[in-house]
Amino acid sequence: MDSALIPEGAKRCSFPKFAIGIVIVGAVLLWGVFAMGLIWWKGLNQTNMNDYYGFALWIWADLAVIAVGGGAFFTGLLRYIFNIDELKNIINFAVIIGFICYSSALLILAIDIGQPLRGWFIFWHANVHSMLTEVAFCLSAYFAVLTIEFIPNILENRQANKVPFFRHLAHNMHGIMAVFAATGAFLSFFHQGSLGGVAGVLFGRPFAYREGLLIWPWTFFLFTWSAAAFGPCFTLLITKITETITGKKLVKDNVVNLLAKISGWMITIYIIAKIIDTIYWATVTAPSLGFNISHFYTNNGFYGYWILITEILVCGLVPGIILIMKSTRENPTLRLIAFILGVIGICLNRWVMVLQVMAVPVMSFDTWALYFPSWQEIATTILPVAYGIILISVTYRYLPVFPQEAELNAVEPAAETE
Amino acid sequence: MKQENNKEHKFGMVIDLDKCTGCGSCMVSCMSENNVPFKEDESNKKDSITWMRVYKLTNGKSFPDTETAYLPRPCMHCAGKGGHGHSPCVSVCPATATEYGHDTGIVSQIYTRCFGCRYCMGACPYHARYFNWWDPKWPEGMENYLSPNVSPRMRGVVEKCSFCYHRYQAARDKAYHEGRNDIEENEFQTACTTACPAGAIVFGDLNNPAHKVHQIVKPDPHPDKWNRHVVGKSRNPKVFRLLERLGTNPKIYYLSEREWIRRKGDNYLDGEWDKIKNHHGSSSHG
Amino acid sequence: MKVDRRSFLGLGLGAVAGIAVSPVGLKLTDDSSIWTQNWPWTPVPADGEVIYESSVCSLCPGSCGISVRKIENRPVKIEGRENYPVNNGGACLHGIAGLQYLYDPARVKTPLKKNGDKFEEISWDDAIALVAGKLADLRKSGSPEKFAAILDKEQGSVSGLFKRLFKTFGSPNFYTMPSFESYLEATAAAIHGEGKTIGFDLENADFVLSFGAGIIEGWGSPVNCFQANASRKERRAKLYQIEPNLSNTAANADKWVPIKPGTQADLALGICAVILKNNLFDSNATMNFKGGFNKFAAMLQKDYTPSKTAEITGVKAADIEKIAGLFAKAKKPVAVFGKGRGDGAQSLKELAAVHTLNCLVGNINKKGGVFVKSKNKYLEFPDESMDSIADAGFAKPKAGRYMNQLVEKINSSSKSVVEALFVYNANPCYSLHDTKSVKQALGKIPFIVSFSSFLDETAKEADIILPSHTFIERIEDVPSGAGLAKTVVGLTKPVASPVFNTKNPGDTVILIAKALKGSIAQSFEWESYNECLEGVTARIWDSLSEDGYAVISKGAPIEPAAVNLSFLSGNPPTVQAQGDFGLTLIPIDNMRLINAGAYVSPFAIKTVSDKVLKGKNIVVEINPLTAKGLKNGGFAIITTPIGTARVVVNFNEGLMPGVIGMVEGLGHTFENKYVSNKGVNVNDLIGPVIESGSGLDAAFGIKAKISKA
Amino acid sequence: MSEIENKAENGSMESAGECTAGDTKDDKGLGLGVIFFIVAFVVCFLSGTLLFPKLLYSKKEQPFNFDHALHVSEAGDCETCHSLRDDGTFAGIPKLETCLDCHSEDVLGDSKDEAVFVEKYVSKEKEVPWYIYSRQPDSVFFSHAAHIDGAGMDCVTCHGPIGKSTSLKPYEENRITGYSRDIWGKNIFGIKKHSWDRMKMDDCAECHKKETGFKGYCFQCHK
Repeated sequence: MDSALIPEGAKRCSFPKFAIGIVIVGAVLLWGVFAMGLIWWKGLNQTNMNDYYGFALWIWADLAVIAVGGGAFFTGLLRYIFNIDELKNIINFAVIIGFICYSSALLILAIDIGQPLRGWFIFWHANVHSMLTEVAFCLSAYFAVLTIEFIPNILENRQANKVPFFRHLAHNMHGIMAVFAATGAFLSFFHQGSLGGVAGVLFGRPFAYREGLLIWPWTFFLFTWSAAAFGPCFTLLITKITETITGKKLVKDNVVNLLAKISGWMITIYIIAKIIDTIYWATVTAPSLGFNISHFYTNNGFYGYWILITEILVCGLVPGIILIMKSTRENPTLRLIAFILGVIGICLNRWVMVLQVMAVPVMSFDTWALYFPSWQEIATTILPVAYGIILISVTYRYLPVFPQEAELNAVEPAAETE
Repeated sequence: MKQENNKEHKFGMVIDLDKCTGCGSCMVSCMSENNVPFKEDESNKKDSITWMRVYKLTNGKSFPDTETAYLPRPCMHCAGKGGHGHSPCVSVCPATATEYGHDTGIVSQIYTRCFGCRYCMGACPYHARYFNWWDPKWPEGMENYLSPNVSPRMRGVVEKCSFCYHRYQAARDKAYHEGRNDIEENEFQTACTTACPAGAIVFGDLNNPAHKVHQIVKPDPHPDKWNRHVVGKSRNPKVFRLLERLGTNPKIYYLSEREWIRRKGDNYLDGEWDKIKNHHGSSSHG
Repeated sequence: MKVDRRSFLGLGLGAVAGIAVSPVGLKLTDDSSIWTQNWPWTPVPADGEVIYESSVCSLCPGSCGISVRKIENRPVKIEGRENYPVNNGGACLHGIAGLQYLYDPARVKTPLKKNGDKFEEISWDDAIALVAGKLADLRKSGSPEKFAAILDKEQGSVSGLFKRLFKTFGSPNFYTMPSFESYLEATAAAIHGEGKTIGFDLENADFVLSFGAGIIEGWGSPVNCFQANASRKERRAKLYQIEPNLSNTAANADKWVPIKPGTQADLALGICAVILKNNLFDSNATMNFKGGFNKFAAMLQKDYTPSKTAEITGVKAADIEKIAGLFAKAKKPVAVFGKGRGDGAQSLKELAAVHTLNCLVGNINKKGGVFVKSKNKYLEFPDESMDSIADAGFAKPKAGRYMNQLVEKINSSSKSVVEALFVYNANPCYSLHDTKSVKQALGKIPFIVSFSSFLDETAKEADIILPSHTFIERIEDVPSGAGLAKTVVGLTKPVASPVFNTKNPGDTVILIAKALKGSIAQSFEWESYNECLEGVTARIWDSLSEDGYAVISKGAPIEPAAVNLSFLSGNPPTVQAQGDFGLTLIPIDNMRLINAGAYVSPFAIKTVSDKVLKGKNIVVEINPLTAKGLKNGGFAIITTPIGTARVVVNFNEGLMPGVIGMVEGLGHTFENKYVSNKGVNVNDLIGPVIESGSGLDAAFGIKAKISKA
Repeated sequence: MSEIENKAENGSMESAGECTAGDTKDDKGLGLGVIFFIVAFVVCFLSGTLLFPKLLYSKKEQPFNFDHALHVSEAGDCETCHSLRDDGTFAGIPKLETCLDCHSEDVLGDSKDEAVFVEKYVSKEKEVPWYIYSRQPDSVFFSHAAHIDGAGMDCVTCHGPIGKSTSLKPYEENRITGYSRDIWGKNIFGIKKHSWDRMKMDDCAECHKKETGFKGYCFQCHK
């Protein structure tokens, strides 16, 4: 039915099967869209946020998708600037995932603000001291870069590619992709960092506050580094999931292992820095403000030391080590576990840096504030997931996303291919 | 054409917690003065807009040694680290919807500029900032009591105590009209100050030694020697600020004879309080 | 030339580029954001000239001077009036929120007549004619005494008009709700003789011994008390607070003396005993005591030794002796009574026992002590004209001495006791103990007329509602009282024109009287209430109309006050709580709530802590030691001999073990989503206990049990 | 993918030119495309510039005409009618009471506008519901006292030579925002020639910057 659009030499499931899948996920998407409409129409009273939780699930989702979307800029950096050529086999997919993550982040932001029609004030009336301003500028600019990086891949669609103009455009864009990759890496450095800065500059919130370098708190660098470190984990995890669902090998193990190895080293270095940061914060910064570390992890029904241990050791150190060591890295199961742990770890870190910050009482007579999102918040947070699944399905089906696909799946003569 | 009416003020407040009765007059006076809306259920204090909120403190001891006190909490109008105007909230607002007025020391909030990102709320450790989760609605006819001096807020923006800035505007209008260069102490008083039946709130210019608030607080012009971020610390040993150690430099001071209350003002590690309680007032000369 | 894809592309691109270069995008982006800044459904208050008008608040007996800020003719803010002799610029939250009453859409907007279960609107003329017709019939039937009235107070010209109506009609059945002023008068009557009242000179006292008086809980004239209390710090005056719970007053006091509920009278007598035993009393003062001083002293030495008192009250004997010493040796000591706000149930034994302390240390009519004053008589009504029916009816005995006895009489009698009832400024169906029996009694009255501005619990029981102006809309004289040392009469002024079709209650009474014709109408020959007010306050009218108030007395009265201890010397029994459950439920007064007269405003209820009201649930306080099996913040069921209620429990170390504290002023049941149907009315759970000798309802609480819900 | 990369080897710079040049059949199409482009551009640009304002603003006539020039010549200045109150607040458009200082039920002049005024408002004691060209939104606090008394400014600087006008122009209200058109300015691009052509916040800030060296704090002019 849609065979004319499917990349040459690639085997795809039948269109009805594809359509059914899309409809199911589309229903979830519509549920999210409905919740989104409700929120825009009735306002943020549809959420369970309150004056203690001005930042909640959505900001976490934002930070998390941007962190895991960090695979795009980092892979791009490695591919185009450091010229690690093997990575061309996964760069397309990394860009798509990045595109999904960043467009989702922008969408969530548009839902999250109380006055969406005034959202542009952040650009027009920008306060240069605010980390959020930095985030907004870099995020938007980088999203534009991602779009540009995504375009050539779209133009490689079999039908689009028949148009000479598109063919040449795609070609030329490939030629200058290094420039965009460099721009993307530069922008990402700042917005990933400034997202870390969002929490780190809060000197009224000793749980979040960090000292730092010039105007940038240490969380600035930790966030950038962690996005670069864990982003590839997410890219590889999604690749693995795609492979499982399609039942095909799409990227060669040497590529996966290479990226995993880089990721492993990045994670390990990050986690060492994170441990140093945590120790310094717990023993110097927080006590200087009158807080024992126990203040942040006791006397409440949820946030205990377990979260610190889970984030740093179980979901940080462990995947780092697995991915560094050749034997464990090359074991597909352990490698997958490391990816999963890594993604959980980075999401947990973002959770802690948003929600736990809000939960901890600062005034001595204040109390812990716990929060559970409303269904509208959950639906709008799942919305990007559904959107991501649909976009990946469509791009995978119609675009030559994985250059090694044909090679890895030597096609038996089939009716579909001429 | 240029007018020299901009002598730098630093408006602030000292609240005597020994006099405060927790009666709530300040809260209602504030709500009534500033067109603060109300809704059917206001018992969830985490979404109840109270620019002035009165906290109940307890010394944590058991019967019959337990003691309680009340602590009114308006916006602290923080001057930020070193008193340079980078309040926790002001420095994070992405759209310059809140600003530190160096002429008054008042932290403004411009509702029409705010687009509701709520970053400032996360930045404020005092929970002095409130979000309009709902459209403000008054029962039919009740909008008749709204004051034209304070603009009612729309859904989706943050609001907070403004130190009744409109009263300053009105006082200045009058001064201009009468050809005066500046306003008198009693011409600009906040709604909570004038309402307090116990006279527990004293408001005025911390920069003006003739003002009562200055005389009670005796702010130290030098940075604190233990923490260079802290400026304007009180030289009165019975006076403290909330979370002074964070370097937010609030302009709300509290006064109490009771040590346990003063200790509640900040966080201390074990043993710290006993070391500093007697040197609580700034050690600087003066 | 053929129109192809590229032509359309050109068309599209051209259109996009054209629009992009035109101002449309920029302007619409800007305008759409400006639209959000000026949403048509967000009100824009009209601007105009600012005018201040002074008046007096009459929401509570405090009688504070207020200054109302108006924009043109529209009141926008109520503040305390500077230099007003009662409150000097201060104001309480209820007064400040006064405009919420004025504009409340839940007000009674026009006269109403009950038809079945529903109210119908009727005209003022019809309503007055209907009321007058019913009353005329009752009078014709020969039992004018079956016409009763319940008001909030006796003082003031509006009450005067009601009283005058009842007298000329021929009914002695004029009742007022229990109020602090009524207790002051009862106390003065018991010790000093009839016709007197009491004021406490708190702002000059240097040692205040308070037997549960909520000095900063709304007791007396609240703002005046706040100021007197705050000035303690500069004056170095001391406050000792004796009560079972750590109220705000206790927390603010120099010392909190926890005491078993309902034993304040015993402690006061115990302290008297120590003072007498140790010869700490003022012998000049006691010389003229009547009613058996020696008998009284002997009784005390027998029944109220420190150890016996300690056993009864739970206060240590050593503390009793120490307090007695501090009190007696202070330069200007004063002992104050009236638990909570002083307007709830009180025992005369307790009031008299505490006041005896004042008499013993000789602070009567001295600066910083207690002022025993003549009842405020600034009003001069012309003589009534009484016909024979009036004379005969008015001479008949009252159905009961106090409200609670009237209720009991109606409920217990098989014959009709009251045929017609007027209710003004009172809400007995909410604020009397055992509201169920009050409603039952009202249910037996065939014709009830309410003068309420709001459809409160009692107004809902009425057959006719003749709605009154709120205090913002009407003129009225407002005498101070409620234990204030000085006596001030203030003038409430119509600051705003009436929002709804309501009347000044004074005018309504005059209209009814005129419609009743004959000698009654002859007694009401004023054109309007305004004219009446000016006439009856002629002596002080100039001052009232010019300054807005008249100071009748200030400073200590010169005339000496006789002291008679006969009420106490026989040691009347102390009132016990009803029932035999293990715990005692006591009402707690909270400044942010209102328990009598008006109901709380939306602003005021917004200030109420979530440790008092959570959602629709009332939160009760209990010491964790007593709260076995309960969860802090969890639900529980309270059972008393007269009712049960589902509550949320809050562990509070500030409550004596064995005691449950429940706030007064919640649990209204009328239509107003902002303030009603929240929590439980504590009066649904506590029944009246009549004190022998005084006839007062003296239930300080009730025995109760509490279990997990 | 590989196909493209192969081509890249052959030099990519020419390929685009080659493509269009070789495709002669499309030349005319392109020409037509250009014409379509230009036409669409012009139509859209013009309607965005000329038609759009007509749709955006609604026109409202004042209750009756008012001759400022005449009144200024009678009263002498602006302040007689547009005065500051004793508390320094600005009274704005005068109330009927102020008009009645001079006017009465007897018509003074011979204009039919005054007849309307007397008949519809004076005799009925009704305020005239003027539309106010310079009305700022509720969020604005503008201190006339600071500008007139404090800085000694004249009315013309912000309000223009309205005192010389003999008739009132129609009031144009922005259908979206409810603002008067005079706030954004008559020019739809927001271009102004005189200081009184526009009354947006930026115009306030511009003058403040020029006169005081600082654009001002938010709270100076917001409430």
